[in-house]
Amino acid sequence: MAVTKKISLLILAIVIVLFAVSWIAKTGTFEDTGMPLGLSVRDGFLVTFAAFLTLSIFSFLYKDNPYYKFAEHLFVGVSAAYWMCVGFWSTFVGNFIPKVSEGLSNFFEVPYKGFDVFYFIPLILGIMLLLRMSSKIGWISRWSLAFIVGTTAGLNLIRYMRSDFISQVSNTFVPLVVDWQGFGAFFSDLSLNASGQLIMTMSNWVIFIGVFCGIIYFFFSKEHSGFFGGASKVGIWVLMVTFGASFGYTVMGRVSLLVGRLTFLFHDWLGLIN
Amino acid sequence: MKRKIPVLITFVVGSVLILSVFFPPIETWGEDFSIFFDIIAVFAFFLGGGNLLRIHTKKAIKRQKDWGFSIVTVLGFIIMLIAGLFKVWNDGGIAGDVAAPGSLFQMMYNWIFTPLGATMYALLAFFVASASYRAFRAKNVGATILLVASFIILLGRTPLGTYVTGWIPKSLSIFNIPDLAIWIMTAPNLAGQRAIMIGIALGVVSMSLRLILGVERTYLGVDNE
Amino acid sequence: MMHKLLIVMCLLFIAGAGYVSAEEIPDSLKPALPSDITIYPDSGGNVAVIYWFPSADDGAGKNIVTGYALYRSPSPKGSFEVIDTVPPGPNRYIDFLPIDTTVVDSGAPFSPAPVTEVTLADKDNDHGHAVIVKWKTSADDIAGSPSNRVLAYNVFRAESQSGPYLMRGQSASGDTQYDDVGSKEREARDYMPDYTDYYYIIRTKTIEYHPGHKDYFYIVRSITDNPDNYRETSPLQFDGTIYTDSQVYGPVQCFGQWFNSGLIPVLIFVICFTAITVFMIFRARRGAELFVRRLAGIEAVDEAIGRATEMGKPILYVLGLGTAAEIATIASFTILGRVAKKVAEYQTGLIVPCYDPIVMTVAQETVKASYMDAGRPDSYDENMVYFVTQSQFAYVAAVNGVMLRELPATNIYMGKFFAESLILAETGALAGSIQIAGTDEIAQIPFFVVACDYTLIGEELYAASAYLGREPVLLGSLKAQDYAKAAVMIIAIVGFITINLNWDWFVNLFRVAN
Amino acid sequence: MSNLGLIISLLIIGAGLLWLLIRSLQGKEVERRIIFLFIGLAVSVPLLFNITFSEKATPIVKALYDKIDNLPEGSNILLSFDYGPTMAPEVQPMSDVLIRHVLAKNHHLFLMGLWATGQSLGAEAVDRIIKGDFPEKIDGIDFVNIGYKAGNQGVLNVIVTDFRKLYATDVGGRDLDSLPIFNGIKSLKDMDLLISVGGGFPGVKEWVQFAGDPGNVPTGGGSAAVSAPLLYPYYPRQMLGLMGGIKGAAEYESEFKRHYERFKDMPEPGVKMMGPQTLAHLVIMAFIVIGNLSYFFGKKGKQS
Repeated sequence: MAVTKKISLLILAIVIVLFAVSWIAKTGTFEDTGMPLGLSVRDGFLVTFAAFLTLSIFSFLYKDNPYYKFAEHLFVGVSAAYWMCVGFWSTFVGNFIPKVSEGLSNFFEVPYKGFDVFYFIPLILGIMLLLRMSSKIGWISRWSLAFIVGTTAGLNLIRYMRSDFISQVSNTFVPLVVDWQGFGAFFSDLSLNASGQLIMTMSNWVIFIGVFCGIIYFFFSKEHSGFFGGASKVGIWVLMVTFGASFGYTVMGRVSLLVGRLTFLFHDWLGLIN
Repeated sequence: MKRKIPVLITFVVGSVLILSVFFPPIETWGEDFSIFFDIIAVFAFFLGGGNLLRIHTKKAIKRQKDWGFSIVTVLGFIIMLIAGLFKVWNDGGIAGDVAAPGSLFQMMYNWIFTPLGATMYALLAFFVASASYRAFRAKNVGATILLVASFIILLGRTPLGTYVTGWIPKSLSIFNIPDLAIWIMTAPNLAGQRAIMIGIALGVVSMSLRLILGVERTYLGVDNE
Repeated sequence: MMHKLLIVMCLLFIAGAGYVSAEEIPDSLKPALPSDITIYPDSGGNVAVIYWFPSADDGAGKNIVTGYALYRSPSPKGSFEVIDTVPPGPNRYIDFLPIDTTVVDSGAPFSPAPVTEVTLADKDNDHGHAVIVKWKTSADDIAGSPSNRVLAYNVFRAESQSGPYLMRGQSASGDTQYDDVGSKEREARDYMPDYTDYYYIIRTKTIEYHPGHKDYFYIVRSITDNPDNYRETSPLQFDGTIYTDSQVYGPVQCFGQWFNSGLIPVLIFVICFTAITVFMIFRARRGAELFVRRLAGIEAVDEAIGRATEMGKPILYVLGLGTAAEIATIASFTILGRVAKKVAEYQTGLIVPCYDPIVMTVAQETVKASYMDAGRPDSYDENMVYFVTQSQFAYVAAVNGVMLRELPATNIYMGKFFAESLILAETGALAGSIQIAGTDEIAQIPFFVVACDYTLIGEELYAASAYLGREPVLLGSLKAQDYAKAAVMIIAIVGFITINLNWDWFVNLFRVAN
Repeated sequence: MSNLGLIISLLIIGAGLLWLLIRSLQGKEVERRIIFLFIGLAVSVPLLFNITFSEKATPIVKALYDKIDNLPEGSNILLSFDYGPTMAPEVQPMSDVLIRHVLAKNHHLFLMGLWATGQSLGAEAVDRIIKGDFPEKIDGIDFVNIGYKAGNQGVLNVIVTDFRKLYATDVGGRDLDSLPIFNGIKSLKDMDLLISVGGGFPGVKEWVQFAGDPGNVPTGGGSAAVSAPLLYPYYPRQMLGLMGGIKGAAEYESEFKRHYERFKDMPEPGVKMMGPQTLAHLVIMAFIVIGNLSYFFGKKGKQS
């Protein structure tokens, strides 16, 4: 126990020394660009601190440790307040106040848009939600939940029916044979462009059968056996292709993010690359 | 009473919004209700922030495990909140943009929030590698299909695919890895996506209907009525 | 020790960050600009009409606007000279342009043919307050040709035949239609009342100038008593090119329709689906036996709770990043209710970190209810369900921490998930937990499939909530969903056949108009 | 010097993988941290030693490129910044090259964001690209940034019928009506092309569903690789083109540079980022192979 404590203190000491060195060095670099001392000290600190936080998160890959815990807890506090402030200024002051109170509009210096009695609905529902904190009349908060859920249900029902369901179904109406020009031409061109009829035709078949079997897989009220079982098996295979392909396709984006962070460390902080 | 009124509210609000789509005179109600939801959400921030503060101050006061870190959370929260609500060092005063350049709020956003978020996100690069190592194994037909599809796509996303299969004549270009990768993305992948999408659309419609009709109401909890 | 040092560093940051500088009049104290500024030529291009609506601080708001100053310059970056100052209130200012009369106009001046055959009609399927203006393009408009000298059409509207006409908008050359959509709000500036006569003029604009004419730029400034306290627009272009006005057309009135007939296909689908669902629910209520296939992911839940009890470790339930206004989240509440009930029965620990405060509220309610259902209200602890933060990655950072420190036996992820899905699932795998996931976020399903032990794919998540309830009404709605799927498949086959026979009418049934 | 570093690092990665491969033939599993280490190396090495490859536009990217290229000068194009700083490394190259292309074609450019973070990213793009490469373009005449409004797809619901209902001013606080670029622009329906660059919610999908579809406006997008496959079903009927991930950006950059002599020296973050990508992909593929080998040989070992 005593040994591990010594080691962690040693690491802490090293981190503090490195932090200080980086702070001083970065201050120097900023000053060289003609920045006043005060600002250089500030920005030197900010860059160093951001780098420290970056490395603290990465250290999680090795194992959980106090630096990760520090970064995690700081992140939670700062981010919770961030969204509260943004919500307050953009929604509450931006959208709500101008519709209910001229005095408050003037106080927050936002243009008053005329009194709208309907805006008392969210106000009342919002207050009802806060009543949750009282155990006696906490049940009234369910009214606002009911309002939210009703809104969600109403909007989603139509939206999904219209955009996802009807559009996707009609997109499945595809020609069985694309642009027929005789057998010779059909089998001789196996390319993936407008001239490759075989591939285009095959794509349409794959899409049609794939969607068909995929939907069969999602049948809940029928046992998956016989023809149904076979089709749902094909369905799950099609889904597996989808999942494998999506996964492989995503790797690139994830690596980009790491590139971004390493660029910050190598360029903005250490100045190794330009 | 405590349960019937909420169910009634859901029914009325849901039905009205469905109808509003079809009737031009009230078609903007959907917009208005969306704005209402955002406003209610702001009130809920108080619940959230209160809960966060309560849990972490309690932890700190009771000196529970890792209590020191709870202080970090509370301090971070309070400082950011003050910076944002009072627009500290914001040249624009009360009417200025909350994230105006030079303000404390923007500084903390740029140098704490952003690097932390971006780094957490960047961890994914490591996790896709460990997940593919662990999970892409030819254990059965389904797993093998998963493995092969992702391998072809991975190849297609690099110039390596072109080097390996670049010699294939144009008329057989489907066997060219980058083209094959696109084909997988646009045909079988699309089919799978579409099947899931249609299923989800039906699921959402059905679930919404259950909510509006009041047959699904776990979200209300129960009470001792 | 370590904690304190870290806190000191945090404070140092705050101390190091201060820097203030501001001397000018703060932006917030400056007067607002006038709005709806439009500038267009009149009298054959000899004058510029500048129209504006008063600033919000003119007679209202801060009420500090004492007038408007107008500036003009031949170039947007040139030196602007003041042309006039006008008192507050709405205004329509006519500026006589300094036309250079020394330039001799050689030959007959070009003048484009006006548009013809203008038709005015109320816009269909809307709430009113909109007129559709259609015309036949000017004879000089050879759209698509590089030698086309017609640039655009400006649409002007007035409430009486003699004017004043105000510019409403612009359409490109070759266009034959402009939708003049006004506001339906009575207090809005472009309020366009229904059942009012409107008259229209369509102006054909060219790209050429009469000799001596050119473009100008105007700046409009809201001024106050303090000469240093003003706000001005960026340079606004006055287009001095040759134009021809059509004759006056009208009157026309706009009015609302009470029903949007373009959405009839959607309505039919909604009605059919509702009817099937209600019918199946009634059938189920009357006691019809309904089969539902097994959902591996859901069956695994019970098993996993048992395992957690044996190991004496808690269960982590993550509701995802959805708000309470997300169907997936609502479905997740039902599953949470079931899990919480089992947990209460087995006396296992439960951890529910929340991303959204409203979701937290509902989750607390749900868990509490489940504990009561299980007859263990005393074991319910408010702190089981808590709020973390409403920021995606901060939330993930915290949940990761919970996974590695509490080492839950089972992690359940149900709801809306985004990029964090794999971070959570891989960290959970690292901690050795059994993982069960379900989401309708298509992009994230692959990650859960790869990294979790069981995954509910898309629709299965919604089905799970009905499946768990085992109530006939819920199963009835599942059955209705299956009928809808069967209908989809039949429609797909019919569509497949009709499109191959080139019968477009069937496909067109599925085109949803706006 | 840098070549030497490059060769040594590649040798280390190669030898390491070979060693793991041999171990896998004995049925041994690789520890997670070793995989992490290799990924770290595979990404850092090309970054430090700068390896790049040229790209060719695939049809879906070309479609978007051609649309912008073929619209008549002065068309109204709206670009929405639907991402945050965390996603910026992947999608910012797209918005950058799009801004350059739109302004190089003398179109009107409208910037906005459905993400709170999009507002400052838009402003930052104006400073970095427009002020740098197009000093002649005037804010309010050639381009405008109207910023962010809360409400996700609800914002689209509103501005598809009327901008002014939600947006009174641009980010500079100037009244929309005072800006010449907004002359005759009432709603999204007055745009000639909508482009959303993003990768989460709300994003391209919401633009298609809530703006492109109901407003009947051509809609295109740039998306993080993760959500791009999800958007393919909308192509080409509801969405005219899409840049998927950094590769899409790299393809667009290469295409743009090939046709616009003036920008041949512009930064090409997309193309540049493909170096680490290639190496990282190779390492991941190697680990998949290693994983399968150890699975089969490990299983055999247990059975015998």
